[in-house]
Amino acid sequence: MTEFEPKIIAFVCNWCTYAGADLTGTSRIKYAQNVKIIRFPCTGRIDFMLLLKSFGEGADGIIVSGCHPNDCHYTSGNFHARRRWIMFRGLLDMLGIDVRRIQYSWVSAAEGSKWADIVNSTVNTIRELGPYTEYEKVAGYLEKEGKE
Amino acid sequence: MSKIGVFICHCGENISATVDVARVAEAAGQIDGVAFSTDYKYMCSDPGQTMIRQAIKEKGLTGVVVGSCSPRMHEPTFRKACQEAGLNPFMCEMANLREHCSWVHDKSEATTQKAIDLVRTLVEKVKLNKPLFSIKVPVTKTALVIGGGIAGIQASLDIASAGHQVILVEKDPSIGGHMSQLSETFPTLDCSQCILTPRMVEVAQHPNITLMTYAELEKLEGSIGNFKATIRKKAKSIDENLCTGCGTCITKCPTKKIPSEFNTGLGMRTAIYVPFPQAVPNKPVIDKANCSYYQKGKCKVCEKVCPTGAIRFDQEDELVELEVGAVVIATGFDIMQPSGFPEYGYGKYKDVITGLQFERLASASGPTLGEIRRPSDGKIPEKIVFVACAGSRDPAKGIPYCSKICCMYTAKHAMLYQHKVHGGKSYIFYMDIRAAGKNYEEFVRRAIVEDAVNYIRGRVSKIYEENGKLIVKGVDTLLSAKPVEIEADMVVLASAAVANPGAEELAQKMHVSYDSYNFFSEAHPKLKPVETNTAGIFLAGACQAPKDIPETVAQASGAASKVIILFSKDELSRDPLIAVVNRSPAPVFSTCVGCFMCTSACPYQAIGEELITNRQGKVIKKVAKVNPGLCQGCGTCVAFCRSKSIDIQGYSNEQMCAEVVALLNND
Amino acid sequence: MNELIKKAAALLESDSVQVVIGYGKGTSNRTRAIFVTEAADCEKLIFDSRCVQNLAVYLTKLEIKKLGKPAIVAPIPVLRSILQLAVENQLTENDLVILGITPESELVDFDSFASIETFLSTHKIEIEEKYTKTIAKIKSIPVAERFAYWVKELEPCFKCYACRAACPLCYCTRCTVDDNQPQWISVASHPLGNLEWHIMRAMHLAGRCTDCEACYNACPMGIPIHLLTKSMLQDVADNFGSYGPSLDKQNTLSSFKPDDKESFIR
Amino acid sequence: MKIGFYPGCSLTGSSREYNESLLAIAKEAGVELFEIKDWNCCGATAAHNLSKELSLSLPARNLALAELEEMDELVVPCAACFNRLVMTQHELSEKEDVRKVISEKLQMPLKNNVKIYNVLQFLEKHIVPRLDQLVKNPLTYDVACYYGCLLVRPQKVMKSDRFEDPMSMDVIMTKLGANPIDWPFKTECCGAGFSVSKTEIVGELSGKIVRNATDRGAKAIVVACPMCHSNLDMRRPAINTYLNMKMDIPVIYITQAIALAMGLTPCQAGIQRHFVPVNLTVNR
Repeated sequence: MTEFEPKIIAFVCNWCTYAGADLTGTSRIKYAQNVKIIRFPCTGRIDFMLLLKSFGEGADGIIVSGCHPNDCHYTSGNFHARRRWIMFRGLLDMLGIDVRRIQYSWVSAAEGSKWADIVNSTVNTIRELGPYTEYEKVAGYLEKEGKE
Repeated sequence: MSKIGVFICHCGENISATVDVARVAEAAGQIDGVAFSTDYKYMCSDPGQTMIRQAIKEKGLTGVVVGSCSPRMHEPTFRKACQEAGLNPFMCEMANLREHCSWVHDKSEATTQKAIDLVRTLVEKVKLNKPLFSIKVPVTKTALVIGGGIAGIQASLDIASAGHQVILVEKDPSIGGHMSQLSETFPTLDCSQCILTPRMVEVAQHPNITLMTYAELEKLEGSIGNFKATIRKKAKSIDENLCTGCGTCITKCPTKKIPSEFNTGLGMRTAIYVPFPQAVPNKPVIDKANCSYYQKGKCKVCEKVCPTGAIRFDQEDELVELEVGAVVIATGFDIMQPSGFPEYGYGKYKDVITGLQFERLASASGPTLGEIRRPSDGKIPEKIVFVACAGSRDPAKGIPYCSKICCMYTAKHAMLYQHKVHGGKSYIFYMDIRAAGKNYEEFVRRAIVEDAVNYIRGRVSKIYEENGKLIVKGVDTLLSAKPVEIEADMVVLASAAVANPGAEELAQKMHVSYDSYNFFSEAHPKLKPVETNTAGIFLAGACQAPKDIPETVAQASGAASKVIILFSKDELSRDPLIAVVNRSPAPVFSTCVGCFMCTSACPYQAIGEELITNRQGKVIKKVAKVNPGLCQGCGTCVAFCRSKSIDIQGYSNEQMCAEVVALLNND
Repeated sequence: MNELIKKAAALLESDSVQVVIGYGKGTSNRTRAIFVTEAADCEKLIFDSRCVQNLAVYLTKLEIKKLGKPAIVAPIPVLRSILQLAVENQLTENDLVILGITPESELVDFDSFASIETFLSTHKIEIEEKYTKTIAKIKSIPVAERFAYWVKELEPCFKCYACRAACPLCYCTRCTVDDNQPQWISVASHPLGNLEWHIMRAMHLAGRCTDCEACYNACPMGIPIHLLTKSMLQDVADNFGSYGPSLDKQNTLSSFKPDDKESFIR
Repeated sequence: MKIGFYPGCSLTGSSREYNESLLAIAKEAGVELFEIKDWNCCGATAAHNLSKELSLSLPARNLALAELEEMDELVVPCAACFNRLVMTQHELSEKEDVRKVISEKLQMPLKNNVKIYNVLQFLEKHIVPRLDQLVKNPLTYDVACYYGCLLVRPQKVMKSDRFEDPMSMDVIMTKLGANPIDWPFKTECCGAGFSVSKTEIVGELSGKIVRNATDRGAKAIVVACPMCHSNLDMRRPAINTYLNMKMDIPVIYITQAIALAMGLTPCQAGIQRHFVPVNLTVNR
């Protein structure tokens, strides 16, 4: 059996983490291929429904990353996002959705190596947790595969 | 039905070395709605762009995805190419196959597969893109320059001379900055003040420049072309219109023992003071923290002696709101206090001083009138040791970067010492001599050959006092390779250049990025060295990284020209990536229910109310409305809206959802 | 409650309001909401311990709005909802008469929303111990089993949206669940659709819910969805201090403090 | 909380007084120390020149033993042992693959999570908070706190912000009533491993330390490393030869200083074992 390759989706802010991930590239720091980035104008824009959607679509893990507190390009989007994440995380935890599968982080445009660290450690965490079969069952993915 | 064109770039070999670009192009061609797909060596080159333009015309493309470098690099390039071919520029998206894929992964199937996933994701997004049109905003042709050192002075003069209004804000009582503290300048040894003060006077007299000294930026709102700056004018406690700058108050002020900031603590000043004789404006301020009247409630000598009655003890800080179109940050640098290096004994031994303090000692206007005398007893040092890299290039305890100016000023210091103290002996402990610059290497050579400065390649491990001498223990790592001990009379530490203590806070106020050392970040390390990531805000001088004077002046003129270019137009185009509240057919009109949570969440006060009325003019509904002039497109409101009634163009709910679905469904 | 009837009748007679929203006799031993438009019908108004429906939900309903200016019989849970609706710009003081009822069943007048807030400051939301215990117990189950527990609990949901209809704070013109551009939530009542719906419902009530339990009372399948909102109320209190509606406090989720604390962001 | 104790070879040989005084003050303060059973050589100073793996395995076995005995903390008084143990811990925590290899070699589980303290860190945490009650005979003289090299280095592991001018021992001595002098030789080299092979080098390097401490009025040099102690105390004849004069200043361990301040007998503190006689009642 081949090693489990988690599917991880990253929701990142254009001004900090996206640029930080660009710097990871410019610095040629290697990281795992499992994480793929979707670019947002700001963490404030990242709707919790999209995180939910990701699990529904088969993500094993999620990274949400933006500007450090006080560094938001739009003043306060990250502060709003932080509050939303605190509440969302609490609710998911109550519902038994494994909160370890969502990694939140602050990665600035200067933190290329931190981005690589976040990606690699998240990939490791999700690898250890294994595929999110509980959610897939609920989402009907295994069922779908069975039919085919 | 969409007709999307996909263009995969090799970026020379930058992408193609680890990603099978042909496969990516082939896979993209299989996606529903993709009408054309190809790969090419350099998509951003002229032939590459032509390829895109031709495909748009020939295949009638409705959208374009370029799989190449980061959109932060070339999005404008490709959007422009699309526009030239008649496609709305916002129908073009980029998949980041270089920074986010080929450069961070080894060559493998998984890397190629990731590239395909990224392209597919953007294809699905672009299918939902809508043509957008730039928003026109007027430009306020006034520039705000923050910092009145040589960088701010040069930028102000350039912008003002082009015919635009400039507001120059300086936190200290006088403009001049660090350059006014310097003695002579390398590599010509011309007197710093002699070349600087005429510029300072020019600033004061320029009809287009409004000078605000003893003032700081409190708040900056708005965006390129239309910023609103709030300046705090700190209370100077004098009426500037009445004060003639006669200086009587300064002579009579009884509080005389305040270490002078300008003289780096080597001289004293009074509580009412001008920092230095050539100050601009040459009018005093009262340092409230040290004034007897403010602290103890009595004195008022200055008020009594002032011939024009200009003293105002009841003056308060004043907040001034300004409309400006562009900002130049020129806040300069600070020097690292070497107290983190207890082995050098700075702070413990009076005769261990910093390079900036040496500048004051060597300056003709300094506390010793240019004679090199040691602070402890005023004796002329017979042996002097300079320690280069005192904090720089020291990841363990100092800063990892090179402060750039120290090699040159240390050579200059040693040279000045040799010129002033005949028969004196000078030693410089150094790691490397970095003298890259016009006539710089020659200058260092002169110090070594003509002025007999002893360069010792090695580090200093300890400085301690014994029998009235400073014992400098170090090592000579060159041929002799042995420990060295020098009994010196004075030691000068070339302490590192660091960002100003307030730099981080200022950056946060202005929403510009800064690096891990708190220097402000330029938009691109090579091609946009004076721009910041925030449009309309530019950088000049050492606030971006340590710099010497010529470089600072060049960058300041560069920043000024960017401002002048901006001001050459009467209106600006802004990306239309802003929020909009939806509209639906009557009787709903909009799904917005008017809870206005978006209004409280908006950082820009861009969301107001709109009353929907019927034909009789009766209000049927109150809904949110986005002011397109104020909205910056962060999308915070979008994530808040429970009924999804507000959406952001270019990052719409549908687009982001499509991206999520596409990214995760690759089998 | 003769006093209530008298007062309601007077309001209608003087045409100060056109409708009184109150409690009336329902089937068997239950009460239901009634909408009295004639002074003579005010006799039908009752108030006793059986009156648990949250009448505030009708204040935003288009059908009721059409009847004219309302007066509303408002025990504590209704008052809380009214205050939250006021915070969210859904009510204005002049367009509403509040017939407040204290826990001691005494009539109380409110001339402004601020006076409701003052009154409620001595009647704060408290989560009963049996609930805090249940929530703590659920949270102590290993995560995978907890998930299984909820999937099972949510299984009977057939998306009748009674919870939404009963909640005074679910007043959106169009619910996101009905939005299909994009299709945020699977419409079918299968496990994923149910889970997503209840997560979204709870999140949309985060920091707004006034703990009236109308959703739970309305659920025909008795799904303990109120545990979700109660758990979030606790989270609000733990992370951001107090909960409960307030006119000068911003909503929990549309405001922030720069020093909000969390321990999970790297 | 179980605090382990790794004595290492010196404390069972040339610096028995260090061992005795440490155990005496721990007992006095009511802190129980558990010596690791079956401990082995830390690998200093030669192992890392011979084999990288050996230089990691030797300390790692001691760490694994401490884990088996469920120790939360481990006190390592000898500076050389301490250095080997923390360096090993650091390297194994940085390199997961190396940790696995070493763990397999040892055939012992190795979580690598024991908190390792040198004597100063141990004193700071467990003894200093109790000193107020325990100091019965405050020391009243000037002392020179001498740290040497290994207690504060390497910086990347020790994370000390004052590794050129450490202060922790000075703080403890102040608490004992003594007056630590300000002097520049705190971290200068004592000659270390040349103690046996090149005694004259030790004479010169340690000689400068001893002379500077004496010149600045110290009545004793306080150390926390067996090697430093040997060089400054046992090699006093070589020092005297280099300086061409007889130096009397005694060299005591910080633990001995604490023992004396606590009112323990000189014998309990092991004072009688030194080459340079200790007569510290001079200022009283």
